[in-house]
Amino acid sequence: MATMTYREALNEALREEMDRDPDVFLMGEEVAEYDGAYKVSKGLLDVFGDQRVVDAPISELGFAGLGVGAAMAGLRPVIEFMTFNFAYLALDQIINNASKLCYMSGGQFKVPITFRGPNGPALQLGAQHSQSCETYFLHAPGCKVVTPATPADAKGLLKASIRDDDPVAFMEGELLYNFKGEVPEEDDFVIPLGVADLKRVGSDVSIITHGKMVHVALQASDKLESEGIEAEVLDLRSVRPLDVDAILETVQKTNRVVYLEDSWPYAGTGAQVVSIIQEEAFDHLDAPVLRVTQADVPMPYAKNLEALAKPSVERVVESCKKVLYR
Amino acid sequence: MATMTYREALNEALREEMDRDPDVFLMGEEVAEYDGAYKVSKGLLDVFGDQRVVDAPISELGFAGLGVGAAMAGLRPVIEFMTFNFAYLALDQIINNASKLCYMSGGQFKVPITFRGPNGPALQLGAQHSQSCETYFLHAPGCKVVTPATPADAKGLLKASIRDDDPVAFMEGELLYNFKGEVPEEDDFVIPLGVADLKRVGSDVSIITHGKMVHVALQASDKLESEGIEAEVLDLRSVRPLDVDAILETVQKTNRVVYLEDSWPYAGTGAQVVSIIQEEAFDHLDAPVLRVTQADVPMPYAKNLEALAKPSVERVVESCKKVLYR
Amino acid sequence: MAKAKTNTSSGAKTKDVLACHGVTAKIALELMQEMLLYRRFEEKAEENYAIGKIGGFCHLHIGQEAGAAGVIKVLQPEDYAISAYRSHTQAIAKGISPKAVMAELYGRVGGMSGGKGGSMHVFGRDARFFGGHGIVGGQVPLATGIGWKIKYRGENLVCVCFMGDATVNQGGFHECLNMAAVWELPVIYVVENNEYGMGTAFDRVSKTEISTRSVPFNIPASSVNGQNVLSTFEHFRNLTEEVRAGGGPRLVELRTYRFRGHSMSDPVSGTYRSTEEVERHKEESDPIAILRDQLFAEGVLDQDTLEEMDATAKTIAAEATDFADESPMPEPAALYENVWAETNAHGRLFFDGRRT
Amino acid sequence: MAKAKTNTSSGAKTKDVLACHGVTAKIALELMQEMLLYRRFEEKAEENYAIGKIGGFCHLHIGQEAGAAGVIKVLQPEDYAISAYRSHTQAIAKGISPKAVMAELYGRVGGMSGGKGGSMHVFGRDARFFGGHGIVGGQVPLATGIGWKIKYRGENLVCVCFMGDATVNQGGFHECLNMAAVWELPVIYVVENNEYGMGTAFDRVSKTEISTRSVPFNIPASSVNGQNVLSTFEHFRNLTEEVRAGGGPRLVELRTYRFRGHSMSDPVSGTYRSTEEVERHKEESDPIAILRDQLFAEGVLDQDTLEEMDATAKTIAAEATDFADESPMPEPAALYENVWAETNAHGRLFFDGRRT
Ligand SMILES: Cc1ncc(C[n+]2csc(CCOP(=O)(O)OP(=O)(O)O)c2C)c(N)n1
Ligand SMILES: Cc1ncc(C[n+]2csc(CCOP(=O)(O)OP(=O)(O)O)c2C)c(N)n1
Ligand SMILES: [Mg+2]
Ligand SMILES: [Mg+2]
Repeated sequence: MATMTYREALNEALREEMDRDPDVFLMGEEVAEYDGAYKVSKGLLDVFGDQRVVDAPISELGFAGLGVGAAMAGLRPVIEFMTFNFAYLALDQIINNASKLCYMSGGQFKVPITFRGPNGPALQLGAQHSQSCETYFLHAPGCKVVTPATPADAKGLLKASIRDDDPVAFMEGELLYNFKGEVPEEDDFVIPLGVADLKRVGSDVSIITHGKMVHVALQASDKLESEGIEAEVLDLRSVRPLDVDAILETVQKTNRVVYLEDSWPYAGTGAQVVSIIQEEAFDHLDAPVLRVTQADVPMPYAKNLEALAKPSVERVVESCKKVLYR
Repeated sequence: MATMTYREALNEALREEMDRDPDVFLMGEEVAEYDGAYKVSKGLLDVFGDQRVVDAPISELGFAGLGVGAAMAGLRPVIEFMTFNFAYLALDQIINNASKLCYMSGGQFKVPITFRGPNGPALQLGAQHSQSCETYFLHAPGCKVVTPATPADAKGLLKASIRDDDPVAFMEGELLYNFKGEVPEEDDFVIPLGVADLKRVGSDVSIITHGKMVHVALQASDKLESEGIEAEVLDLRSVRPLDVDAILETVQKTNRVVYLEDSWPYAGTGAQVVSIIQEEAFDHLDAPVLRVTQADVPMPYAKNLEALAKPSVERVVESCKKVLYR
Repeated sequence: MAKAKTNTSSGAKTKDVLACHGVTAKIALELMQEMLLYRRFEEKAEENYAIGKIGGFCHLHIGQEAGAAGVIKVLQPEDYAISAYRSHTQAIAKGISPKAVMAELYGRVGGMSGGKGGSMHVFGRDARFFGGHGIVGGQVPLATGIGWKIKYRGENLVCVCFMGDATVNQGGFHECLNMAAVWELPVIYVVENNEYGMGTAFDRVSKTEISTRSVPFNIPASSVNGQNVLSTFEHFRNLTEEVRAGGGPRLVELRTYRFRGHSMSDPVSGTYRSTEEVERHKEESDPIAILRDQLFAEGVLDQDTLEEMDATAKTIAAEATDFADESPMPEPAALYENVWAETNAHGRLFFDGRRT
Repeated sequence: MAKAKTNTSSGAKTKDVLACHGVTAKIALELMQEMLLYRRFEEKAEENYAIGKIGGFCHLHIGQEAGAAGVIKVLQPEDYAISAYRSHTQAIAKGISPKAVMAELYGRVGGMSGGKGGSMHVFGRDARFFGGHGIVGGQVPLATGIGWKIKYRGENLVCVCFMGDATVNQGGFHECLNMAAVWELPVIYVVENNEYGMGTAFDRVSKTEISTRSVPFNIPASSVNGQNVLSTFEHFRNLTEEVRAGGGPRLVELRTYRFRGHSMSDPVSGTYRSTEEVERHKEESDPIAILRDQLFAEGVLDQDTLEEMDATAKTIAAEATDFADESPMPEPAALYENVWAETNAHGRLFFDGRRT
């Protein structure tokens, strides 16, 4: 095991996949000369040159679509959105092209493209720069959505995403880049998409979550532990495809569930997971599944309001107690 | 009561609101000289002139955003998307601007804009022209989403949407334009947003739905009736704001629910409604809420596959029986 | 098409037209055969639509055939072409069998996209025809990406991207022209200017000529008579070689006219253009009639041969129809196929009761 | 700023500069006072950011002040201005009090947007400053819509839309220029070309000059030295009146330079530009120093007066800081306010436990 930051883990994954496959290239705003707005692509330009690490103009629709065309023609593009907040501009290319081309061509075209970048609320970035964009990518079938929470997951899942033959939206936690963790030193460490990870074992209540919120869930379980409650933390890791088996397993074990996410509640990932749970494990539920989400408002800038808007350890603890009727 | 088509009802609503308020104008592709791709704006150019009924270039992002700016400055634009399928191109303006401007300006700006046009699967239009787009508009807070099923609702809700001071996505059923129904002849017939309508009273099972699917629900209830099952059909009419009281009422009455929609299942409106029901009426449910949705695939063109992909009366009947354990 | 001008005043002008365009008689006759096929194929599609065998939106290229024939004729098989929804003829021109196109229009398994795409989404990966796209302008970034791949791999190829005149008002078009210019991509952006985007005349939504649209990117632009297939062919032959040689992207306006309604549900004339206007164009600028007159004048084609060629075209169109008629509907199981490449064995991919 | 050139060789050139630009001494001195205020205000913001009183992204306009002062000075109070995220100075120029801007940067109730917007989202409806937008290019359609409203109502007004050089590569920019041209909207699209979009030099993502971008729309374009506030003022005074008189839209390039990093987290120089380059610009093209030298040469300003003016600027900036320091945080209840205009009494508007 090596200790490294989430950022370094992503950088290693990119480096290894670009080494491994000459068809992989990275394109996005500031990814080359500037080393990436969040320095994820640091040093890659020097190693791979400006044909494979490419600074794009601020033309999200254009360069996302360029990636889709390149993928249809046989390359394996990694397209960085400086943040996913800017990807709304490219949504037509992502939904109507990347996600549907395989289907509407009767399977003739694979679209092995990875859209990646930071996602989710950060610190005081306000309404337009601080949102969790999963729903926009996972509502329509065709695109996979991956949300790593740790350096190891970041590395293993990014490598899997790049190798995947479908479009993948790889959503990095904007506040996780400096987060440190152990990463296996295996020669080729790849984590398959669609496999959830039990980040903490517990028997009283299940906190199901994904992305950055895994850490909030873990903090909440520490707090709960001190009150004698054992929470299980299931990290979905990819929210599409979804590891329904793992979800049902933890539900059947604890019979009480809180879904935690930093997206908006209305028709978010949590709503979908709740629907599945109540449909497939109705008789196993001892309480309704509660959701802890970002407040149903655009993200405010003011520090105190922002704190209120984001899911907090306290809210998770409270909801866990609620489903335990304590 | 007058009998008219859904198309005529919409046309009347536009006409009346434009008559009433000189700040209302209609802009979109082919809305003026061509009378609208679906002829909804027939004759309006002649009455109101080309400053108020405006043919736009094929620039969805641009003219949607133009509408938002005009709304900020005090007008009351109605922006037609030839179909909502094309609105993905404009999503940045809809989410990041229209839906957030009131909030991020601390309430200084109202954005009284109506985005309208046909939505949802039609007949053999294939993957890019046949999708239900509600989720993209309702996930982020700030935009209202209205989905009328009948000519009366079309008229009353469109008038309310145009008068509303918030952005509204007014989604017309692409296959409903020729559908005829009674429309009250009151002087000023307006239906408030956020009020569901019980389209059929029943006691055994609740079919909750919205938009075009209301008619499938009604057909299914006729079938069920012939088998001795009394289904209640609750038409949400607007899916944001949502009439949660009406939802809870019908759940508490029948204790069994099927949600029907022609969107994709994953993080759709139905998922959200299911989440609310299980959270707020957990103890009233005698069975899990089932969802009948469009198949979780891009819409295929082939007639037989398309029929399989769309929600059918049979699937609704089946699901109703399932929640009744029959 | 318009009657042959037996005693045509333009005879003098059309004389030596082949030499003048540098086109051999063989190529010219092939172009004629191809355009006849497109015409007859589209007429068949029209017929099949009328009797309900084809559904949904169906956009015909009738009147614009010279664009498909003249442009694609200059390409190598490995070159790429991509287009919007008015693309049946271009798909055939790029090498897809008329049968597979017609079957796709029917939504049958024998269609190029297995019946899943339909009229707007004909794809042929091996023929390097990359669709068939329904969102106005949606194919332009894809074409740019194909150009990127060609350059990335150092291939000696070009990509031709067809679009309509109204498409140049989409922002993505500009973003892509800029990128293609900055990275010197081998893409030829071809605007088929048929004067209307649906019911909107181009000059109602734009103040200038299409060829000015590439000025901000320093991309050479040109305009060619898209009803004269020989001019089109000649123009693109030269242009394509420039691009292939590394000359960077090009913008070309093909001046053309649509003889049918925008789609099958749109009347040919009435609301936005007069019957006279359409008739005049049919009379004066039918690409098949123009080529016929040219070849008659050159003496490389006579009425009998033309009729034979036309009969061949009709036969192919009829055979395509027969093929489509006989091709089965897709199996129900196809509904859940091809959503994903399905190399991923984990997780649940569908959420309406089906597991993979 | 660079030292005053006491014995400046450009003295001759700058002599009569006021007359030459048609600017009165009074206006020139006002412009100086305004630019000094912007400079001191931004320096204060920088300081307050450094000690954690301001959070998130914060983009300073230092070095580019002449654009805010010279452009907005020519506007009527009822005219509109709208911008991107680098807009504190423009907001102040359009009439918003420095206090309300600073408090917004702090996220306090006294801020123009009640603390909900932050540095990137300063709005002043009554001052007709329509933001403060964070999505590159997002303000351009809004500006076009404001222009639409002016024309719709037959008002005698204009809308100025500021954006950076990198913004011209967004497709929406082109869509809007086209619409503004077709409908002859009174919008002045002002591109502040500070040579970089974040770390990307403009010529790495574009092959031509910014002024060519409006050629496809037949919109007159011009370019002006955005470091010389007198030139800027003169240029816009004339231009604005043309537009106000119904001349239709305009595109203007303001040639300028940013003296700070892209945002507070970006170093001033290093990765994408050299320290020498920045220093040279500071030395040669500081808009305040340029105006100072001009006014010294004209004899309408001396060092003492300048220092007094600067003291005034510093006082206002300090008072803005005091105001912000004292302004309270928003009440928790504000979290759920302003999501909607809330004229709608029906239905549930929120879905996280709160009913309206
Ligand atoms: C983004 C988008 N907006 C609108 C439409 C509806 N639509 C289909 S074709 C068309 C006109 C396009 O005209 P043009 O580009 O000139 O091509 P032509 O049909 O003349 O070949 C329109 C508005 C669409 N398919 N996609
Ligand atoms: C759509 C979008 N893409 C990317 C960004 C990130 N970003 C913010 S500012 C900026 C550079 C813009 O440069 P320019 O337009 O020249 O303005 P300047 O900052 O120089 O004033 C970028 C890439 C964004 N905010 N929005
Ligand atoms: Mg056209
Ligand atoms: Mg710049």
